[in-house]
Amino acid sequence: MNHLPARLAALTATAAAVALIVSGCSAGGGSTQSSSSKTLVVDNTFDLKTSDPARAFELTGSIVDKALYETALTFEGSDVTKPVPQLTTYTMSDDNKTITLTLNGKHVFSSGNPVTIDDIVWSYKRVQGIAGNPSFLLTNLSTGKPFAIEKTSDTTMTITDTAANPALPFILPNPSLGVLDEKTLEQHGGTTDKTDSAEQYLNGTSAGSGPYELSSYNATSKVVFKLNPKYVGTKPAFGRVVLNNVTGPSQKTDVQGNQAQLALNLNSQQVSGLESGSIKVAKFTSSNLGYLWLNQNASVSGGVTNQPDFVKAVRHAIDYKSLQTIAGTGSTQPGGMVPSQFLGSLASDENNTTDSAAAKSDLQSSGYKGQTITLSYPTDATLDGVSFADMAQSVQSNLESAGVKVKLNGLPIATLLDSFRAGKLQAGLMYWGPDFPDPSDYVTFSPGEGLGLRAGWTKDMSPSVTKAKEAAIAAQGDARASAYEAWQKAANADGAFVPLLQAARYQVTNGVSGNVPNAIWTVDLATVE
Amino acid sequence: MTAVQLPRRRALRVPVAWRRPAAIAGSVVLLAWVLVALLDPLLGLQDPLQQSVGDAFRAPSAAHPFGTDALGRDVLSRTLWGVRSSLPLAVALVAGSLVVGSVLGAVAGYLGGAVDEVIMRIADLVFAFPTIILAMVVAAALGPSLLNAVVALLVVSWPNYARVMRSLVLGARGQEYVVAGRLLGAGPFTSLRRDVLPNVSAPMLVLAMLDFGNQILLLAGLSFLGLGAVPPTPEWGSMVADGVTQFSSWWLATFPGLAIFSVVVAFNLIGDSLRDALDPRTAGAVQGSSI
Amino acid sequence: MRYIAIRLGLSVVLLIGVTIITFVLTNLVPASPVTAALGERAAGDPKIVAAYKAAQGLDKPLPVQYFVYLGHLLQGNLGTSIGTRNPVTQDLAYAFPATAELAIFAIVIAVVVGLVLALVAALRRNRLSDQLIRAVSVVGISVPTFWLAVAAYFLFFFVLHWVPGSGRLSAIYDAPPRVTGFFTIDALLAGEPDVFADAFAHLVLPGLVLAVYTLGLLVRFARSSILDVLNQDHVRAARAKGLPAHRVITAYLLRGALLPILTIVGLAFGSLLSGAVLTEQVFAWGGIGQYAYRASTSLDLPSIMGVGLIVGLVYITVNFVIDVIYGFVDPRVRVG
Amino acid sequence: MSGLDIRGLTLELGGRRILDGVDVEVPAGQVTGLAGESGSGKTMTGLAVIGLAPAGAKVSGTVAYDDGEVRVPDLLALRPGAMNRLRGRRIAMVFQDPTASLQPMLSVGTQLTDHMRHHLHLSRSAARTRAAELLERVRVPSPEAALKRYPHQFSGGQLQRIAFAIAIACEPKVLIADEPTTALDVTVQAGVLRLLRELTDDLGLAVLLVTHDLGVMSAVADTVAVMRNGSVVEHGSRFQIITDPQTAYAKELVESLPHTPPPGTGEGEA
Repeated sequence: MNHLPARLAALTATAAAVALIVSGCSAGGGSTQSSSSKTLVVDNTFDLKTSDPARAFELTGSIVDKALYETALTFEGSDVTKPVPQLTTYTMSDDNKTITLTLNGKHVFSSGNPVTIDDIVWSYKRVQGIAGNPSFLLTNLSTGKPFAIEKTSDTTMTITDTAANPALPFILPNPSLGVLDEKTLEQHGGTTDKTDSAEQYLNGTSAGSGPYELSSYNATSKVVFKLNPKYVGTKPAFGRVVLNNVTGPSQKTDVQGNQAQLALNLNSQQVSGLESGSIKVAKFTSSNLGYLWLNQNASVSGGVTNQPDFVKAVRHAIDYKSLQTIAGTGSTQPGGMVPSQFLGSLASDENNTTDSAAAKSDLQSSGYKGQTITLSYPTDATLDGVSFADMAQSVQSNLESAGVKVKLNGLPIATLLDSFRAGKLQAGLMYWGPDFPDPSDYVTFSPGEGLGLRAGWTKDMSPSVTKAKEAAIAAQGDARASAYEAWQKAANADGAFVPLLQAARYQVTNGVSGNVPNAIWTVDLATVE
Repeated sequence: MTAVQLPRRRALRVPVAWRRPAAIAGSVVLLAWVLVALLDPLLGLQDPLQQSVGDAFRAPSAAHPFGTDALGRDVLSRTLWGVRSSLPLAVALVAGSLVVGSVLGAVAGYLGGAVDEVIMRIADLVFAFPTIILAMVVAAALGPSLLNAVVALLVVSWPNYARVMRSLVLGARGQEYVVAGRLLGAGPFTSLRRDVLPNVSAPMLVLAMLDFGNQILLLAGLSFLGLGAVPPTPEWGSMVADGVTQFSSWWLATFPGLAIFSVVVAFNLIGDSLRDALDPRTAGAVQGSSI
Repeated sequence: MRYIAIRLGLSVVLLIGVTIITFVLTNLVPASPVTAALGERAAGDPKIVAAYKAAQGLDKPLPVQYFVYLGHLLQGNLGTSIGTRNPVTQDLAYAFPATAELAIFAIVIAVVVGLVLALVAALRRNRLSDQLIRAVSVVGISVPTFWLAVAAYFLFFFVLHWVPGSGRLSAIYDAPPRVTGFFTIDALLAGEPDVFADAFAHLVLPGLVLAVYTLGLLVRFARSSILDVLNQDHVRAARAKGLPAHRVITAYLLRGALLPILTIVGLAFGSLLSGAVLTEQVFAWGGIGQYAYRASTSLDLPSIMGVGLIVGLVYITVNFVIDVIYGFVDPRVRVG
Repeated sequence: MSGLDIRGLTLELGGRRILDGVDVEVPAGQVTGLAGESGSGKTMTGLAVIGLAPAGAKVSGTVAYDDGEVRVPDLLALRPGAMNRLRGRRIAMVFQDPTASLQPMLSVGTQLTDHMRHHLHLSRSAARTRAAELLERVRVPSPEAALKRYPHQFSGGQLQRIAFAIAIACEPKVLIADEPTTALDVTVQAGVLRLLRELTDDLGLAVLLVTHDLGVMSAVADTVAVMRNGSVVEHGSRFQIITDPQTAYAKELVESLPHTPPPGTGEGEA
């Protein structure tokens, strides 16, 4: 072939180049800034499954439901140690078994219906009846018996547990116990038993008395809120809120470019050097607690992890400071399983200290003979942005320096949870997020209790821990704190769980304020201004 | 339709292929990686597993030419050790799919009939899935580990070999010498082994060579998704994944990514040259591979 | 007609095969999807677990579960996703157009640019431009898609700020009223140029990243099939007629090379979907790829089945369309 | 003189000299045969004349063209664009295998009209009318219907007639026919050759007939040039070459070439 096609070749090449340049150029002109000052954009990494409070029990779900629904009681700002009235005021009975709720002024649903005692009773019974994720909130955690919920007058109702339960007022602020508009929901398939079919409706239209209404909802990309005109509280500063599903790295650039005014999921690496001008970084310690478990079941433990001295060796071998370095400044090592913010938390414990000499001697006396232990961890979950893989590798390296052979076993959290819940994993890393800010949420980390059993820690083991646990549950009033401390000390001395880390969390804002970190619902969108 | 003319016992024209600059470049890169894999312990690198959390996320410097990762490990040494995960497993994977696919394809092509139908319909079924989605389900079912990722990819990669093998066998089956062999009393498998396989081995080898790059990419892709390599093993795909969440530390993803790229390019250059050296008509059959 | 009927029949068999494979595979998983879906506390409560199993039909034996699934399938019901709590059809109706928009953008870029490059390379065989284009093609098929996605995202978004971040649309915009599910097209239909510009800007980078592998693949094959045709007499005959070069190339040369190229485009579509899994993961695209990843790691059986079905359906449709185009382009097939 | 005058045509490809000073005159109204065995350079001569030598080929010498209206002292010196205006318009070519030289995916009508519309600026309908006339001229049955059909729907002989129709469509003065009957059944060869002779006489074409088949030569050629190793070793009248070859090579060739080669053995020629 000669000249002729060559010319055409040159021509087509030019055309291709032009096409590329055109597409390249148009790429630049995309993002424009919103002119509306009324819209608040919040970046969050979604774990959203539903916005139906009786079914939601994820972090994003709590943010959403907090904005849409009011609860009987609530917490003020970050302070989760003192329940305060919202829809109702409360009194506890002397035996701590019954809480009496009394309507607190006038609240109105977005439909215009007033909030009545019947709505609260119905909403609570619905949580119990449809047996969704949060239904345990209204159940006795030891016996599995649902609380008795009764309307006692047009303005009062009672919730009664079978045993003394001082945590009752701490449970009720949970956004999963948001109060729904019974009359509206009953028209859309809402019931208080398993036949309930209102979830679809709630994922399109909210039915609450909270500051916002649902404007649009997509569980994988974004949730948009608009003002609830019937809300009786202080009108929020922003008329429209967009909660956007964005990964960490993009959250950073979003805030920098003021594409988002609030970012909730940046980790320490990402926030370093970010603070400047209108960009503010609020740092606080997460109440999610990362822990290590060692299975006590003889047949799962490989004869290693159930040796008390081996457990001790592990506790001393771990370099807790390294973990904190990985997690970034602001992270802490909790003394026990109760997070540092809550009543009864331990500042530190002599059993959980880095001491390589002690680790070596404990290992020697445990009879460890070089067996490899398998350390499982979730690959697709983080402890507030800290990768479990990093933590696991750090722990592995610590243990290997102490002379323990460790094989890592990263699993998708679904697979991990399944085996963990069946008590089949020898050792591993997991975390616990608070269901309600009371130490009684944590007694599950005891022999024979739910979490204890996952680590093969059965009722007949560690009687000292069981005794301390029972004392803690039974304790009333001011005695509770020290009773829970004692329980954790016992568990640290002879237990299957090693509390490792509470990571630092960051809320990064650009030009807004009023975002108050909260351990239960992360942030109340209505207070941002 | 005329059958593809296959000269009897045609050897792969390897010397011809090796004279091409592309093949030389590819071989040099590949050889360098093989040497690195063999000599890793002697290169005076830092321990790829040695953590130093205080030195996390250090940018490239004289001490750490490729920087350090989240646990303060040396990215250079992890990248160079990473070849030990990728190369041997890719070889195992390609060899595995070559053997499984060839056997099934040969059986299907040679026996025909119901056996052919069943094997090829299963191949169709596997083809109907994008490789990585099926591999993802298999890997998730088996649990993450590099070996399971290899198994998962084996499940999805044999049909390509089976198809090509089947068409080559079909082409060769009609050749006079094969027919003559059958007439002289050679059983189906004897004839397959003696008369057919030697003639299809060259294109199959080229196919395997061209497939190497793909398989390395897929293997790394599964690791990237967290369904392959298990930490702390240095592996390129998972190293890139580490870099995804840490954009300010660009070196985390860049260097292992370049490593994958260099190996895949090397294999593709060699594979291309081999294919070009092969009879262009049979080479056509060899082209149909997909990620 | 009979041919079409047979093909359709085979497609149905193939689809059923797809459902069986996914069903068996996901049930081979050692973990059960039940606990995966339930929270920490809820999973410890046998009553909640039982209620959940009954609601999902997981209390029945496996074959029964499968036939129940098929029964629902016939009514267009793919079940409810364990992960998102939505009907799978609804999830797919959102995720599929997302991926389709991305994939179509990528394939159009890859085909147009790929054909032009292949043509230039073939016409200038063994010259510098040919060598360069072949090098580009080898690079295209050798670069790990996920790494390219990360690198491109880092460079063009994080450093240069040329493109907006991840996702399909900036937070300040609402998705345009849904007609096709393609944000760009829907925005145009709704007359929202801002939204269109934003959606398009989001599309460009992941689209180009996704196009790279397909582009490399296409250049490689198109070049060799154009070279094949170039050596055929009818191209020489056309040139002997003194036709202008563009006419020779479009009417004679490209038409002749079209069939093998079409086959490759069909193949490439499959690899595009694979690439989409990785690309979507990096760009948080919210399409089938990300959905499939979430579903397979969280053992979300109904979702995985849904993805399997839709992907199988796409595969069958693409092949069918290509067959039809074959018939359309090649008179020998059309009449025979 | 009217027709083609090829002087000292040389062609080098990849360092190999394929044509080494070819001298042939192709006068109007005559069929000039170019004979020789495979690799002797006959086909390349045809391609070089029409400007379609392979990429990278170095061509020298002169090819003078003259048809009374247009005179080109040297076709080889023309710029590509100018040459392209002559191709198909003044100089046409017919190839060996009609099933390969027609685009299988374009209708006969399209392939018969596109260059007419380009060179002669005919309208679509005018071109189609003329196309039908041309098909009638080359005796393809039911021309109107044939225009709508595709190459695979015709026999080889008919396709070659169509190829001739395409070649003469723009009333060229020179026709290069490269083994036009080799790929055809023996039974239809004679018809096609008759057509070639007829066209030569009726249209006053200067025909360069490239073939290795002396049977074909003896049927239609006026003069025959024998080629060997890239140059013409003997050029004389058909009668003289067949009955009384002067050079040893021509003699050898006449004796060795089969008069009627078996059909369908069209091996590619250089």
